[in-house]
Amino acid sequence: MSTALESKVRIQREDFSVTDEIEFMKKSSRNIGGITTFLGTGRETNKGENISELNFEHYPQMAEKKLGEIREKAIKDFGLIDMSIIHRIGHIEIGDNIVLIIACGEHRQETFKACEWAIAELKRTTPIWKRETTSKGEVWVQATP
Amino acid sequence: MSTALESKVRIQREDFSVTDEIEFMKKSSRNIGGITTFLGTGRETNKGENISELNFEHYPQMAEKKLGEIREKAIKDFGLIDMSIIHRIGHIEIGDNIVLIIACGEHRQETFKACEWAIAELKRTTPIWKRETTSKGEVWVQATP
Amino acid sequence: MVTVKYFANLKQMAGKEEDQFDINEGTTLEQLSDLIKQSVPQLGDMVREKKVMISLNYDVVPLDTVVKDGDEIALLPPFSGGI
Amino acid sequence: MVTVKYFANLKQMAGKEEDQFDINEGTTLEQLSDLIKQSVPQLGDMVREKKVMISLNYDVVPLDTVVKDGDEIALLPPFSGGI
Repeated sequence: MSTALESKVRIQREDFSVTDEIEFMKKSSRNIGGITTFLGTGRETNKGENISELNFEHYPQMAEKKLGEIREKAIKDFGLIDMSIIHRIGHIEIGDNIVLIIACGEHRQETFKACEWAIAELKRTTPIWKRETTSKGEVWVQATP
Repeated sequence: MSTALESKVRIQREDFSVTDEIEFMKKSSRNIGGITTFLGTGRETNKGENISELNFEHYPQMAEKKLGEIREKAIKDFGLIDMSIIHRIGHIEIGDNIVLIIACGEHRQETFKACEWAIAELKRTTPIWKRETTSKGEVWVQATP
Repeated sequence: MVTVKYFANLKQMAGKEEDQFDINEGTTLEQLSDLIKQSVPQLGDMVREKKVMISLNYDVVPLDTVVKDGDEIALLPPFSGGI
Repeated sequence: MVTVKYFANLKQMAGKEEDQFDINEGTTLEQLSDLIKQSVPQLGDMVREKKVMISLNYDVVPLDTVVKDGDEIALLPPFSGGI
């Protein structure tokens, strides 16, 4: 687990700065014209249930490996200049940042497509689990297969 | 022309902070789960031509009006929680921020759609013009109808 | 009297930012283009030939739109904002 | 010997983070589930009934995959990362 800006796929407890992450990505090329960013944040309600806090747990090594695979496939399949993916774990308050995906391209079209694909792929393939704290206690989200 | 974070559609000379703009938008609601951001930046080459700098000019009042219309239509048509649109004018260096669109929703799907629609609509309806400085001099982009 | 503003390369062609014209009641933008032509011949033609868009009080409108005293008109070359 | 890790609610069910099992050559994940069942009955059944995904050295694999000494296996409940 690295929290330095050196790695373009990271899982970390600490918050991140969207501006810093974008500026870091801009260094990849002087031909970036479009940058689409997806930021997931802690929502107060889910399916009518009021949430007071969230906790994320991941499978170390496998989660980073999957994020790396998503990044490489996105760059290749969508013709991006670069992509970064950062996911936080541990305790998350309502309104806090959870996940950030930055897709950089020469033109905007491919960055929208790649960013949207990457967050869906992350949810599908990356071993990260969310626990919601509600008035009824703590529940693992989608814990029942 | 306002540069304070008070307005959610702005045309300004100064740079903006993506982080600050996102944090400002988060105050709209505690039910934001997805934030899609499009950031347009100055690209070094366009159609094979090397660009040393860009200059943007706008039609004051009309440009702000059109951005306001885009924001309102995006919120309504895509069911967003909120949207902001900021476009810089004046001198822009390669790599600099040009335009920022932030789409906030409960879920991610509508924020991708709305953000992609909004940047296309901005290009179609908002009276802003780009002048590129190349080795051949200054050229207004798409200046010939 | 109406104001006609010129932007981007049209401002360079006109060599000025705007013109002001006295108009008769019921004047359309198409008729106004004759007055623009007297001021900047090239631009009057571009309006008639629909090579530029024309806005009236901050909305793009068709050439048969009638203008009235105090209106703000602008000749708009194709937009190139965004990226 | 292989390591089997439990995550999220499966870790709570197991009451532990991982198990280690000695295996014979040619053991498949399906056969390994019998050993898991001896350690945590509920989890062994969930593997057989495909109610959890199973990973081998950081990739999700089918149950007929053969494991070897030193492998890292994990039982993975449905993911809920992202938002």
